Amino acid sequence: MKSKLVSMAEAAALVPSGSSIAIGGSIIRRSPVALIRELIRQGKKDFTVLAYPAGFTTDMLAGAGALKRVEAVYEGLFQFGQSYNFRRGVEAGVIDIRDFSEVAMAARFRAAASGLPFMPTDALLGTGMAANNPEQIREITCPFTGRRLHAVEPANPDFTLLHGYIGDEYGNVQFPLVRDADDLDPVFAKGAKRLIVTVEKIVPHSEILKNPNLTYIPHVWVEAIVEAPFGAHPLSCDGYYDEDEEHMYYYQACSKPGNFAEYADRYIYGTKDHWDYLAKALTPERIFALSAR
Amino acid sequence: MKSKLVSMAEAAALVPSGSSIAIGGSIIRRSPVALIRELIRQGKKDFTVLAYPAGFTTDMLAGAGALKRVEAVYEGLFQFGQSYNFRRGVEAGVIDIRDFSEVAMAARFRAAASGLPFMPTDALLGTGMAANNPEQIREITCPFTGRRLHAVEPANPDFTLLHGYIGDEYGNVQFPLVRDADDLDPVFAKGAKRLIVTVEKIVPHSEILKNPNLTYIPHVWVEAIVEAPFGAHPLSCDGYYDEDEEHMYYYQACSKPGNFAEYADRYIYGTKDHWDYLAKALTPERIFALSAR
Amino acid sequence: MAYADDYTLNELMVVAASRELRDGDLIFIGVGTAGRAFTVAVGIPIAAARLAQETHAPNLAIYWNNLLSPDLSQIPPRLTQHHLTTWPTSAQLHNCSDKNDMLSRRLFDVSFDSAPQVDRYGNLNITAIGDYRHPKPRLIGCLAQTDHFAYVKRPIVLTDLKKRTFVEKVDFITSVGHLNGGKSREEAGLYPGGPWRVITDKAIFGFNEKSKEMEILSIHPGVTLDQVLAEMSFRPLTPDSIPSTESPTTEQVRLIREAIDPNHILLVA
Amino acid sequence: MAYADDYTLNELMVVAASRELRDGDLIFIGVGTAGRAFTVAVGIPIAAARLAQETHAPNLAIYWNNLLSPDLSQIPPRLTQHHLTTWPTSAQLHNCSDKNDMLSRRLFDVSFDSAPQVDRYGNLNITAIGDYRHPKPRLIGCLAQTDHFAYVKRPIVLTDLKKRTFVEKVDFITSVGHLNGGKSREEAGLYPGGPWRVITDKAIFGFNEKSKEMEILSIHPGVTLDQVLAEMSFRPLTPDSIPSTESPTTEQVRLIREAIDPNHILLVA
Repeated sequence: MKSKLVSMAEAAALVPSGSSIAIGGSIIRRSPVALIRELIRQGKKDFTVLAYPAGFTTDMLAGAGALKRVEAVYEGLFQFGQSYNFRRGVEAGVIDIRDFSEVAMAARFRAAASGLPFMPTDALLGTGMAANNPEQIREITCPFTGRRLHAVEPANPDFTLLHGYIGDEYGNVQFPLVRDADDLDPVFAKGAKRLIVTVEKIVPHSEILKNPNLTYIPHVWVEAIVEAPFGAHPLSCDGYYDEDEEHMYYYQACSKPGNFAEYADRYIYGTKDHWDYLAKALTPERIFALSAR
Repeated sequence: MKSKLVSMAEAAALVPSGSSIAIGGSIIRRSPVALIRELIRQGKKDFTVLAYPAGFTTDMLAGAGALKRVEAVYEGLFQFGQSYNFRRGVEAGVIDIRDFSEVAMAARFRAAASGLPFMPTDALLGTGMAANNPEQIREITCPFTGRRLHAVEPANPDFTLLHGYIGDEYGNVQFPLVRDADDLDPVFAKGAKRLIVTVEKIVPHSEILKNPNLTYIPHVWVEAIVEAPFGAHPLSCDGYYDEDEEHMYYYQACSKPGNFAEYADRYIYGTKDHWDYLAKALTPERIFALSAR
Repeated sequence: MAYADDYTLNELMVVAASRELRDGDLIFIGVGTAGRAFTVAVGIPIAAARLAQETHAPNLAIYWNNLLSPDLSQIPPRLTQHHLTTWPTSAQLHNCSDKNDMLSRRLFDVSFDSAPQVDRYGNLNITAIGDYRHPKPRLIGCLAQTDHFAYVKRPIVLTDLKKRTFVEKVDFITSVGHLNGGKSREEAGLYPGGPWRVITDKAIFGFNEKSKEMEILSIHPGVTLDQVLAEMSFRPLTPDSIPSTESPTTEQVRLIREAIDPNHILLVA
Repeated sequence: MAYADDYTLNELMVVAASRELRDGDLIFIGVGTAGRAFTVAVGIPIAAARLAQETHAPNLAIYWNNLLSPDLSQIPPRLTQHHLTTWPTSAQLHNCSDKNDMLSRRLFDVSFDSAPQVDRYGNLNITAIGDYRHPKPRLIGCLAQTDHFAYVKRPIVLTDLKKRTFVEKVDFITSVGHLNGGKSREEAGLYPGGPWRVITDKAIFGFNEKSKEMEILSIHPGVTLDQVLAEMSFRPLTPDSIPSTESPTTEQVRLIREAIDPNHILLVA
């Protein structure tokens, strides 16, 4: 097996401006935040984001003016409120949006994961989403029952960016047994064209061999893997650490009135890499306070 | 939560002759063998079996003259050879057969699990399976790409019969962490209309609460649960016990020349219930020899 | 059975919601943000489900935040990630396909939904106000609320009555209710069903069996019909005689205060 | 690099198969029953994959029996259930959807297949001999062999040469090879590709680029063309000059005997 371990900067360099990217995790959990920060640091832009529920990472890209389009089931920051940077972009007509329900968006990712050119669904009948998106949602008829259905287009992003728990240098990534939802990360991974994974910890391959049933991303799907402790911060990583409420309130205090630049200068452009970010965003005391115990 | 714990006889009594039944597990692993034995003991017949790879249980039903039709990807007994009772039935035109590839059969069960009236697939283009089964396999065209595809009908059996590891009286069934493939058991369960599960061991609900990530069959999907230690014998139950080679060789020695009745008299009709079967088929020494250690 | 004299509006809403739940129901509870939105989307539904379990529906189960049948006698002290991850539950549906499939297979009996726009026929909008391509404001998207109305047997809308919420016609159909009334829902290809009840802070509504228009079922004690109509941009069907919403009993109030939400985790605003 | 004088037919087949494997390949190995069928379906392919890993293809990985990238330096002493369950591996693909999706997404580079009927265009039959509705005999079904030929980039047929196996036209198409030759495969809607090599105990075959008929690529040392043709019910394309299959090297034989299959788990018959 070949080592796929690279630095955060090398991983981000793989993703050109203008790419469509699927971002894993969910709203404020287990998204590859450090990798998104590095994309912004490198000045990448014009992204189309595909997500299940989008959240913090999508809003950061919007704040940085790097977001062209979103296809997802939700955009917001859950208990921290609205996704203000994103909202402003949509309201100004700068960000294109394609809305899907959870069943329908999951069907799109399943189609991609199975290599199918469409997936049937009856979730969107009669909705505004279908009415506004004839490009990706088309009416079909069931050949067995005659029922009216929609075909939805597969979600086939150029890159898939995930944050995970532990992995080896070859790209085998494992779950902890005690965890919250996997969201669609396993489906995203399975359907990925080019998959980049950041993980909390790189472990020896021998550790992976001990619990092969916990491997949800086998090495053969992976192009690059990056070690990034607290790589989802300020979001949570279930089983590892909680969301950083103080940091999120500061983010919203900047974003709500349109001062994302203040946040970005401090935590993105003002930090040279992930380690520098952690040094500026966390103290040892804070790390212990957030850690799951 | 309501207790769904019943005896093997009560569980089998739920399933009328003529039913279509999905049988879980795979060839010689983790099938609900004790439950199938009880169906035969109760004189039930005219079953349509849906399986992923069919195996021992399907062959027993064929031997007992209780099998009308099979829809599956394989029929045989792996290293123990052919599925002789089944074969004779098909060759005589007594058993109807619908062949599907693994990708196509899995698509049928996925359609059922998602409540969809069909699933698209390109696995069967040009095959004899498609040519011989216009009822369940129909040509369609992708509305996005114009590609030729097939629609396959969902697999919607009347009953779904699974064997599992541990469960509580409410029907929550869990995996062990170290295990082989789940086959399609989780998909079968999710798509079941009426689901009966036999398990190696009934545990207190408090045990289930400790590892909710290992619950692959939540109680809300289950109609009845039965405790059946060595319930897959003479097949293996991964993580619990190995296949019983001696027993399988005896089964084949009877079945190959058409003497299934000898086997059945000894181990099915000649045993009054699962405990009686275990007493006749296993000794303590044999139980320890087969147990996974 | 004695009715309580002393109860809060939230307690009344919990009891009203609880009365709509039946033994054996499987209930989908969505996610809420914070403050009142959390209480309406999460707090009241969870309390109602627990109250139903403690009274008339012992075999009722909920799905919330990827937890299927969490032990509602062990509601955690806070709802941060780690408390959710470790909440004792029958199943952690970590594979989101399971939840989606359970929805589209129609395994859920009841869902609770709230929305910034609800119209006469119970269609919901949580996606965009105004022009979809240039909205003001853009809202949160769809989540599973579309799927609830497509598949769940008895969706319940739980939201406060406000003139800008209860509109004649939603700007965007996120969730298909009774569409344009009559048989229009089925004609659009959807399963029969659609929204079942609308529980608000002032009144409870159903939908007319034939026309599918929203109609008042009861008005909360102390609230007048005029106060209800003042908070609606359309006039719902109004029967000649409108009953008063049944008050909570002393036992129901006691259960909510002492057993279900003693630490004020659920009914926060 | 010295060629070995002393090698078995199975070792020759292992080496021949190994030479078809490339670095980085992901290889699907099927299941076999027992005896010769096991050796052909499982033993030779696994040994070939391991040999390739040890020589020219260190980054090759296999999928076998739900194991993705099992550690081939730790082949268990027996292949009963418990040994398979506990074989050290990068991933236990317990969710069979993962394997099926990897197939239909075309992630596999090579598959190994064997069949009781193979025809001129490389179509396979493992389903039924004779009339499909009244077969004699009924065979085992389809397994994933249909999917291999539909999706895998370079399927390899590995089976012994026998007159009743190599037939002009299969009785039933379980796996679509080059169908009726020429462009007929693509015209039926399948991906380009189809069977790549046929490795037998007497010769190795490919398929003519244009007509897609089976053609002899090499004949094993000590075997004559007549002996090959005597075991086939159709006449394959036969170049004027047919090379001899390259013999195993002493190092390859040593690796097979000492490192790969010292306990005769793989090459059993």
